[in-house]
Amino acid sequence: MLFATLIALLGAMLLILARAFAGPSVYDRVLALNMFGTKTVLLIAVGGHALGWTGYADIALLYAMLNFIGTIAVLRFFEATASDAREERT
Amino acid sequence: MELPGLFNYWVVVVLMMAGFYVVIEQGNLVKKLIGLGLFQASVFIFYISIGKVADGAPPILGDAAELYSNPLPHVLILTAIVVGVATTAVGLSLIVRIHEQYGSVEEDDIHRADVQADEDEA
Amino acid sequence: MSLLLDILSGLALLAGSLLCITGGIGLWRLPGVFCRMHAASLNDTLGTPLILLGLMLQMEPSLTTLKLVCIALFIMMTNPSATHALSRAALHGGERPLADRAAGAEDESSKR
Amino acid sequence: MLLALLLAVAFAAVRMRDLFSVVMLFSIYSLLTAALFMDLDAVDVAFTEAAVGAGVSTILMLASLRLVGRSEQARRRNPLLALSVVAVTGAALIYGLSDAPLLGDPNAPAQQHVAPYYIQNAMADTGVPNLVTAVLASYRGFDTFGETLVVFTAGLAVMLLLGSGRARDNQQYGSEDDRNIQRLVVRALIPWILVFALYVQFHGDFGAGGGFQAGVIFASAFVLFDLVHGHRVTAQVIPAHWLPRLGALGALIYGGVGLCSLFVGQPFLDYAALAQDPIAGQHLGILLVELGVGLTVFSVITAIYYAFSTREQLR
Repeated sequence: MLFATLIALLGAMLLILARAFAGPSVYDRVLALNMFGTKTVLLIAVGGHALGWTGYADIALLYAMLNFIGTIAVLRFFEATASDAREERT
Repeated sequence: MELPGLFNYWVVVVLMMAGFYVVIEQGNLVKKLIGLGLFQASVFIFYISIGKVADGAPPILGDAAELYSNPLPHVLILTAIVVGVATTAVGLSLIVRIHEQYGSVEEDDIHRADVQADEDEA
Repeated sequence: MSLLLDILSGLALLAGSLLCITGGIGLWRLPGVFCRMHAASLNDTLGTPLILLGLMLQMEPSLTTLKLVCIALFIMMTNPSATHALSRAALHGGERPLADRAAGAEDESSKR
Repeated sequence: MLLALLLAVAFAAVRMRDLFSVVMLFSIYSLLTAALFMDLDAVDVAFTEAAVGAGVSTILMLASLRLVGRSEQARRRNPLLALSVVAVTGAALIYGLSDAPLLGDPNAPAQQHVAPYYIQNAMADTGVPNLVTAVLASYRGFDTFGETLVVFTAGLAVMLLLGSGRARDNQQYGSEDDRNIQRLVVRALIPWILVFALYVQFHGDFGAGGGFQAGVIFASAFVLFDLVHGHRVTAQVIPAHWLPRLGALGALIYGGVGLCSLFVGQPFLDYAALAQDPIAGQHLGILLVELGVGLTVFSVITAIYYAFSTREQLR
């Protein structure tokens, strides 16, 4: 069961990466980044449990936090850049 | 999944060359720094691969494990990552200043502006 | 008792992985940013805690279990708000939902 | 599998022109690297890479993209020369690596030198089960001191180049409405992030973690606060002019611990001199040194972030 979950996660990661490469808009890429982070958290948790790593939960927790910070930062700076560009145009 | 034992190193070389290519070929300074980051990360992976011992446990002493991976590369890379981000920040701030001075972060534009300035002086 | 736990955790893991993979497929196949956001965020928000729940049921209660609970809570809080912020930003940035797109083509000019 | 994904991400990042997307791919790349480090048993390194690569370096790059613009010009130069240089170098490296020991070989030369000594004696010498922390703070303490100073110097350099950040509001974008939900969530989260950072700081002797990682996590909590509340509020919590002082304090704690042992007639940074019992001394020394590292890293990262985020864009 754990390995089936791992395979499902890796498959989802592949699809997300494809979206991140193809993503027509920046928002698609941000979304892919956010989702990829969540999948990495899960991958570390499940893989860590299946392979008996020590201390994997700390790292997964850290990822969950930083992923959120990263997404918010991307959006904030993207908005800033976009509205700067808009001001320039007017 | 058993891969040939040198596979890790090959990937490291390819990644390193990808970073190297960006550094020497692309004109945008920010992109160059990202290439440097790719290069740096490949070196990190190389070190950690060296330190790996098959069937070894992470180097945190416990009762369960007999064999541990080599802690020394881990220490070196741990500090290198943090120093790496600090130096990247210095590089980025230099780029920001260059942008303020020249109005561009493209190598060609900067070069052209320099040549222009030299000619003006002469 | 342990059989029951095994079955429960297997079910949770199965449901979680199904949600994850559908989320991935949805992210790849659906048209339009907002549809994709919908697929990604809903599936993630339920799938992640389910998988973590499955893991928790399999292990002895310990500090690690507590951390997994924290991760699950964290993701349940951050994921929707991140997606909310993202969709707001997309709306500000000029992306239109698909349903609006046909009707919104002409009033786009009047809005700005 | 992870390596193949890594390769794909790297190539896509090389090819893309929109720098925003490149930065995002770089972030994904570093997530993958960290997962790979986990697989190679390097828990502490994965921790650091996660904290630095996924969080701080992405944020810094985005902040500087705000200042320099996000588009990249296409170049007309023929890439053949660069490609051939790269190909030749790569071929030479692969040829050189053909003699390298296989991955995971326990008899490789790198495994024979000092590592067995550390693994055998670290517990008896320092009483710290996490070997990485023991080597980092005790055996190679001098090295780490140097690296802490490098980080501090880099922070000072950024502040000199960009100014240390005046109290200016950098958050006039977006509507109030969507900010409120974020504020609520962030208010609920930040205490836990700080608690987690402290846990990482002081649990580093026993599990993965330590001063470097804790400093980065602490800093990212403040970055998050700044992102949703604006710089003016954050500067009330921790004013910009404190940061260099805090960083210097951290470096001084580290150096001071070294000097203490010097005063009682032991070599620089020999923690055994700090207490009657050498192991207790080692423990105390490692704790203090990690605290110094954590303070320095925290203040430097926060100061760098302030410097980037408050810089005005020049038109």
